[in-house]
Amino acid sequence: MNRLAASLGRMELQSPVAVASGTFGTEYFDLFDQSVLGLYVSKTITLQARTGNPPPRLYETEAGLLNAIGLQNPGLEAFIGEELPRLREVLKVPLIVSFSGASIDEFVQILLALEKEEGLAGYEVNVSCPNVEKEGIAFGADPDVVYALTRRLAELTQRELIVKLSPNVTDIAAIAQAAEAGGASSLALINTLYGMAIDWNTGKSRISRPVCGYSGIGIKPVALALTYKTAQAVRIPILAMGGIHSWQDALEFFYAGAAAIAVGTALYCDPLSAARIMQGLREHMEARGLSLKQIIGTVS
Amino acid sequence: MNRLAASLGRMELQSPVAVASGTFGTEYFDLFDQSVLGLYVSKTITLQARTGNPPPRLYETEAGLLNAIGLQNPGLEAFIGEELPRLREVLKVPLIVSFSGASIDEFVQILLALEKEEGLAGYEVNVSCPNVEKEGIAFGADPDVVYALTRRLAELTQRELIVKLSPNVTDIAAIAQAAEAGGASSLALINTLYGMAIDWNTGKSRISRPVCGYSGIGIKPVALALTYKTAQAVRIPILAMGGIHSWQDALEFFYAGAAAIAVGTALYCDPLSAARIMQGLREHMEARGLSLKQIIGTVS
Amino acid sequence: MIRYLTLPVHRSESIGGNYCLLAVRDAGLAALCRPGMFFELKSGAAGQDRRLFKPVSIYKVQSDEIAFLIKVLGPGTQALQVLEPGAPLKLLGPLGNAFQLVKDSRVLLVSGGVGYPPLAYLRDKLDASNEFTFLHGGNCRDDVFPCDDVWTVDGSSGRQGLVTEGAVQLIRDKGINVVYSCGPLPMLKALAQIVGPILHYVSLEAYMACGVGVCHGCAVPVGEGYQRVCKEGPVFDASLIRWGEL
Amino acid sequence: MIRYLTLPVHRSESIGGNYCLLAVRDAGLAALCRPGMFFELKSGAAGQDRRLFKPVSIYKVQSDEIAFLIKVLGPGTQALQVLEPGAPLKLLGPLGNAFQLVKDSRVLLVSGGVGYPPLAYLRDKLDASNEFTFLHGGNCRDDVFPCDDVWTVDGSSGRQGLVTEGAVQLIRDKGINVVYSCGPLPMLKALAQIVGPILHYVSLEAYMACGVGVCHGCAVPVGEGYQRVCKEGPVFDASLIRWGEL
Ligand SMILES: Cc1cc2nc3c(=O)[nH]c(=O)nc-3n(C[C@H](O)[C@H](O)[C@H](O)COP(=O)(O)OP(=O)(O)OC[C@H]3O[C@@H](n4cnc5c(N)ncnc54)[C@H](O)[C@@H]3O)c2cc1C
Ligand SMILES: Cc1cc2nc3c(=O)[nH]c(=O)nc-3n(C[C@H](O)[C@H](O)[C@H](O)COP(=O)(O)OP(=O)(O)OC[C@H]3O[C@@H](n4cnc5c(N)ncnc54)[C@H](O)[C@@H]3O)c2cc1C
Ligand SMILES: Cc1cc2nc3c(=O)[nH]c(=O)nc-3n(C[C@H](O)[C@H](O)[C@H](O)COP(=O)(O)O)c2cc1C
Ligand SMILES: Cc1cc2nc3c(=O)[nH]c(=O)nc-3n(C[C@H](O)[C@H](O)[C@H](O)COP(=O)(O)O)c2cc1C
Ligand code: FES
Ligand code: FES
Repeated sequence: MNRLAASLGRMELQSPVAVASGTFGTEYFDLFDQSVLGLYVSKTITLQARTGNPPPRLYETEAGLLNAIGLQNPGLEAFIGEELPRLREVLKVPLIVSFSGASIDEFVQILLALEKEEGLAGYEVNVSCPNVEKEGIAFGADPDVVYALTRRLAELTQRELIVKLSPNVTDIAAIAQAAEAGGASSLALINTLYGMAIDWNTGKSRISRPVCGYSGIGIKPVALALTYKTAQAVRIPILAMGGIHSWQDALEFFYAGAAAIAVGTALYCDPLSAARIMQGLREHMEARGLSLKQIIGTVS
Repeated sequence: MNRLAASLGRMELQSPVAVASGTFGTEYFDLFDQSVLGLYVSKTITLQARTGNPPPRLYETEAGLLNAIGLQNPGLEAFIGEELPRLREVLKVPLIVSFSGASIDEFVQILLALEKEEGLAGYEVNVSCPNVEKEGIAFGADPDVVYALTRRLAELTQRELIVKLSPNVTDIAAIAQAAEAGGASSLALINTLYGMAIDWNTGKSRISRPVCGYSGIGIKPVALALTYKTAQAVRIPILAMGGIHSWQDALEFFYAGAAAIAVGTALYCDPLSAARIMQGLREHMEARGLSLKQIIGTVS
Repeated sequence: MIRYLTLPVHRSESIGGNYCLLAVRDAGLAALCRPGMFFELKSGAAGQDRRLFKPVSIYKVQSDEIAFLIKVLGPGTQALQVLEPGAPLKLLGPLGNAFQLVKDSRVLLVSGGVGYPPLAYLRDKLDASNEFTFLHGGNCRDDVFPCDDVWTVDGSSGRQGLVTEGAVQLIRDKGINVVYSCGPLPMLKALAQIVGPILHYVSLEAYMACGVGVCHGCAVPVGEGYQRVCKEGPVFDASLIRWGEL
Repeated sequence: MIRYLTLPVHRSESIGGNYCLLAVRDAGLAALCRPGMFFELKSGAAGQDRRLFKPVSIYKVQSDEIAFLIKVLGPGTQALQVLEPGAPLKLLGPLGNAFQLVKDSRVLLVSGGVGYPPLAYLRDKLDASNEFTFLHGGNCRDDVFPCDDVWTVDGSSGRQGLVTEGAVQLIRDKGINVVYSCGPLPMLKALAQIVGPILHYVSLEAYMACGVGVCHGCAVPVGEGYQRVCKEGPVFDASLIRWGEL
């Protein structure tokens, strides 16, 4: 009996632990067995290649990580030509491809191209990156746009359609409902919060883009609050993330209403964190004689 | 020469260090001399007394503090009758009274009553408390409402009029601009972020209100980003706060554009933090031969 | 008068499974202590400077020595446990009200688990004109400390059962007219029922931030509205507590 | 093949003002090391588990011992500095490419400050068919380590001035045909100007998160677009670096 079986929209997962888009690569499978993951989410791709933001792109604060990668990626064509075949080859767990666009048409073009490809279980629609001008967050802040976008994409695929939401909005529940109404089969949240750090000695921004993305332990309470708010507002399942380092952290998110969780920044503090979390959850549920699904959303 | 002299709207301050509304009391003057403060901000008051939220109201996370006090306060009348005379008696630094209301009329009533009182330098209009249903954040998320409210209040007073903003919005700059257009003479930010924590062992929310307010080190990068964004968007000065524990933290906020800073949660980790920050800033500016005003907003 | 000091740990001992004893010496501070009061404590080690203080009752005051008995639960108490003699301990206090000290009474003291320290201190300071019995209960022998009558849930020390059973007997048999109590909430609730109309002072716990009455975080339902454990408490008249809301 | 291990610190020494040396022993790991490669290191102490690893070059490999020479700057390196022999050190690596090893060449090695360790390791492994000179510069005598010619800004050790002045002379006088360098950015930029068209391998630093090439955080402007210091680097052909953007 797999006490950790999870369902995310149209997918049945062997493990409720996934990886956060942009933070992971198959390089880590040298260190642990990929079967601990229920899902592999690719780095976000865009229609054209993006070189990303100038350095410095990273800074560790007292309680998390700032980044301004800027969606560096080789573009759709190179992804399909080079990266996807390699991932298909290596992966034994379902692949979700994350993508973003500067217009609804761009999103549609990418989805249509990926629909022709085998070996992927679905999509994560990134409308929430704080580190680029046109793609990403501009899309994710307006419920009407999210509805229109999701609706277009949902008509074009039978695969899992995850919409990834930004925490930097007044009412995440309204945006989640727009995605649900548009036909998203699940939601992912949260992308990074706005963050900034300055070298007090020189007055220089620590990152080339002053306002950038903030992840890691400092954002966990926020991610948990927004997971809870969203779970109260929609029926589709949530892939939750934001500062999850331990299996205890993961449990908090399940209680708040997450169907599955993803690990990002924690990997940079312990490359085995995803495996460790999976193992801890398994032992805990075993000891309690419960299945994970029994506790989802039962916070009191 | 006072290298740390600061201006906040209509006020000239001897020190750029203030205290965050709701986190401070004159009890602390047993431990340090009040002259380290440029400004004393009272706990938020409302028209009627509020008993506040049921316990538990507090929880310390890995990187900050969750609270759901719920604006417990004795109400306007008791404040004017008992608290204000005491504060007038004790305080040698300017007093700012923070208040909130459930309607524009309530805000107006409170301001009019306080206008009749001597011994206060101005007001902090709290439209950003996440821990109450009607007052607070419902007001602070809509630029039109913030404009209308500020406009009404600005017509009624010549005193300093600070509007305190919430970080839980899509576009803090737009709300800041609305307050500026309405006649606010300065801004305070940030109030607490949405946060939550769950006891993984029992599934119980750590706080009686599941979604509550998050302060402390974990919110510093967010507060800094929003200070920077706001400073880029308005001309009126900013009283910045959010996770400031050290004078180095404070310097980051000055570089980002803050005219003065406030200390909240840090007091609970070190009751002398405000004094320590003031002292550190003084020595640092002395060593560099600069005045604080020369570095405000000069982040590069 | 609240004081804020960093003092070297004078004594530091591990006790039983999960408790530790910390003591500091300061004559001025010791003179301010009363039974029922507490301190906000924090390790002075690096890495703790952005963490909260933790409220801990005064356990013993002997000449200039103030001792604390601490149950290690989470990060804050773990950081206290590892302090060796000489290491810096930060203290903010003494805080809170104190137990009302009665005279010529038949007194019952009831503590559970980590509620023991304030009652142990109170016992030492009770007027000799009183007659008193001190009951203490815990889950197992690890939670047991010196008193008149010990109860453990698992029977590993003293009598098996809940300490409240002992209280029922004593109240019935001894004509108790003052009760002092401190311990876990379920025990205090049960005890308040049992004690009924008898004068009953209870020391409550609450999660704290400031410890000095400014944040309103440690509110408990007392009388109308809420009162602060750190300021109006930690000792309350049990009859004023709205137990149903706790 | 990247490995992730927790090993006890074998040696731990304070060096000069602000450096420390840490060494671990593991024959398998040592066999994978090449000059120019680095490890992501982290203290295994409690309280560090939610902090990033820090990239540190391999300084010396002698039989099964791998040594690191670390300048203490901020929280990550402070946590490494306090590790005593026997304490746990977490290592992820070896990471990055390695220096191209030349033969029969007139080689110049130039390091500045904390750029010394990878060049010291490279020197030990340079083929005997090469003729080489190792220049090292620092701010003051605290930054000085064994080499052929030392420069300090304050003149407190070796020759006074910038190490790049020494490089100018040697390139002019000795017909150098390969340069290896590592150090602070201003030094590297100046050196790249001076070296001009001569073959020049430079080891760059960048703030890192993953260290294994997945996060794209350590990008530097090389060729068109950006390359990752942790994967395509840390050693780059200096002629491909867009120095103006650094
Ligand atoms: C007035 C007062 C006097 C106290 N006297 C003593 C004493 O003499 N000796 C002693 O060992 N402890 C005492 N306590 C309790 C002590 O403050 C807590 O155990 C401590 O704050 C736990 O902090 P932590 O960081 O170690 O654990 P946390 O991580 O904060 O908590 C660990 C677990 O304990 C629970 N917990 C945390 N704080 C409290 C609390 N205040 N009350 C009840 N449960 C809590 C949490 O919910 C969690 O499940 C007192 C508390 C108060 C309010
Ligand atoms: C491939 C590589 C090899 C390295 N090899 C060594 C080595 O052998 N010995 C050694 O002592 N150091 C080496 N470093 C540098 C070392 O990684 C940093 O000094 C360290 O990460 C600082 O971390 P911290 O937490 O102590 O300080 P932080 O708080 O991160 O930084 C303190 C100060 O140093 C600056 N800083 C931080 N990280 C870097 C960095 N990566 N490059 C430049 N400046 C930085 C910050 O801007 C800040 O001003 C190497 C770096 C790289 C990328
Ligand atoms: C270095 C880095 C790169 C990221 N890249 C992406 C990305 O390409 N697409 C995306 O949707 N989110 C990206 N994110 C956000 C993460 O997927 C995740 O939403 C966020 O980091 C919060 O989770 P965490 O705290 O566990 O890291 C990135 C985060 C980091 C730290
Ligand atoms: C216990 C507590 C009570 C607070 N009460 C109020 C309040 O009454 N009014 C208000 O405007 N902000 C209130 N705040 C928010 C603070 O003023 C401040 O905006 C926030 O805590 C961020 O600053 P910090 O991280 O330095 O604490 C409260 C915060 C805390 C922690
Ligand atoms: S802990 Fe702040 S009022 Fe009691
Ligand atoms: S540090 Fe992540 S790619 Fe280099």
